[in-house]
Amino acid sequence: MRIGFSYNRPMHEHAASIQLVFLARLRERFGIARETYPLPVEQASVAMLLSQLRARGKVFAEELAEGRAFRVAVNHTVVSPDHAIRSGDEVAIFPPVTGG
Amino acid sequence: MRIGFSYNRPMHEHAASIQLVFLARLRERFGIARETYPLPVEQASVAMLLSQLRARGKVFAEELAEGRAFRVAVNHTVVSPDHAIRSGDEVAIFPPVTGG
Amino acid sequence: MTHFVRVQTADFDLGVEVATLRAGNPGVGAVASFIGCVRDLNDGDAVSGMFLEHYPGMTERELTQICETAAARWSVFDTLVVHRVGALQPLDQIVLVAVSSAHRGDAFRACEFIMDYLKTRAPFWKREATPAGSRWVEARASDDAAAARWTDTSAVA
Amino acid sequence: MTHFVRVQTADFDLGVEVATLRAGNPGVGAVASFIGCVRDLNDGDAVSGMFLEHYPGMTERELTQICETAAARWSVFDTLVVHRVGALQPLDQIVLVAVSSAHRGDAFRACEFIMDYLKTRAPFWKREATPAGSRWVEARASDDAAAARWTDTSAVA
Repeated sequence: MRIGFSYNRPMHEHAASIQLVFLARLRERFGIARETYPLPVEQASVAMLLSQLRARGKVFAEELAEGRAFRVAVNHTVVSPDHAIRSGDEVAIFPPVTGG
Repeated sequence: MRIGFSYNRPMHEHAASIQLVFLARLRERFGIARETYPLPVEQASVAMLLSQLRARGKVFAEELAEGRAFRVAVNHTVVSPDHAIRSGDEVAIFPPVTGG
Repeated sequence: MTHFVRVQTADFDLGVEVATLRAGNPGVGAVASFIGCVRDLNDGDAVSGMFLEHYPGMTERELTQICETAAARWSVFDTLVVHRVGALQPLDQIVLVAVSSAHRGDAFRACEFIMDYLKTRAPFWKREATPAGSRWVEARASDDAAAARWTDTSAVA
Repeated sequence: MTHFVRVQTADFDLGVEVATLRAGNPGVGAVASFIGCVRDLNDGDAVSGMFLEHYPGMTERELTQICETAAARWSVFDTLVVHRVGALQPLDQIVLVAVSSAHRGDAFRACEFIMDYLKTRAPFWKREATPAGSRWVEARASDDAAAARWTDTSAVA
């Protein structure tokens, strides 16, 4: 799997990146709905990404603090913090859902 | 209660009677939908009534045999065999219900 | 709180009935509803049609009591039961039960309770037409079991 | 078996939706359905309106998976979920869940399961307007408890 992935990736793609999506209250508080975000390492985990986002400052650190109730979905599926993120993934962060 | 009941009953009403109602399969098998039926004693029980009806012959004896699944409602309420029947009551006998 | 109970030969419109049930009550957050339909198969035999008989007077009284029992047990606004009688064919609607409530748990519970009790207590009888002739539908033990669940407090919230 | 899932701003007609769901299938004996409506009161405050946001793409995927899970667990024909988004007012319909089945027990169970899971898993968020201003609705512990019931095999038939 790993070898195939590297092989298929174009040589010129130096900056691996993901799509970050913030929804509902998090979108409002961060003032961001969607952004292209550079992946720090080849296979970052969700936990690593969250740690980087917290470093952005007060509102990120507050909303994404450990123990706060938010969810992370990668490519439309809710995942746990150890989930590996790959270039091209859509990573959404959102509050507990309140539909229905 | 008992005294009031006797007092209020007209003197000329020698034959106390009830309305008998047969429904669904029982109506079909007996060939009777509704009949006026003389009450044998002042306060007959449902059990006494059923016993009298069984004496009418084969199809009554068969359908109303002990252990057969049928219900008796007096004035639109399902009752047990020891329920007392009074003149003017509507007594319905029917199979287990199958609506819905 | 109102319990609407109707026995009729005419068909009914689920959307209209439910809209009427909750009309003008902004406290209603949930409506659970159920419709029963005529299947073309019963007890392994093809069914080409059926005739539904009832006991006028007792039917309405029994249905109202079932709804009152449900409303005493769960927090609901209004209940509705519409049951058809007469000649029906496969795909026809037979019965509608709808319950409005503030919250969904009460609405679901009361709606299913009313259906289960209706099945075992309301005086309706079905005669169905099969290739072998017409026959009265037999009562089902599974319906008695479904109704009995509601008296087993360990099994039902 | 088909799972129909729609997210839309437009209102829906319960009667039309359920009729479409069971159209032409004479094996359907039961359709359980549920609608959720906007209440004029929530958490003790008057609500004058709300805005429903969702996560396009994930919403449809999640709703379909919930229906598939229900269909794997109970014997059902088809399932339908319609969920509205955008601006809604008290008395407006929010969500419709309908399940067709041969028998009522499966239809009721699957319908309530889908609603409970939708409440805790489908990516919708409500912002409601109250006299004190607009606020995001908080998730409820009671909804988590309702969804958790379905994994406790001792409590649910």
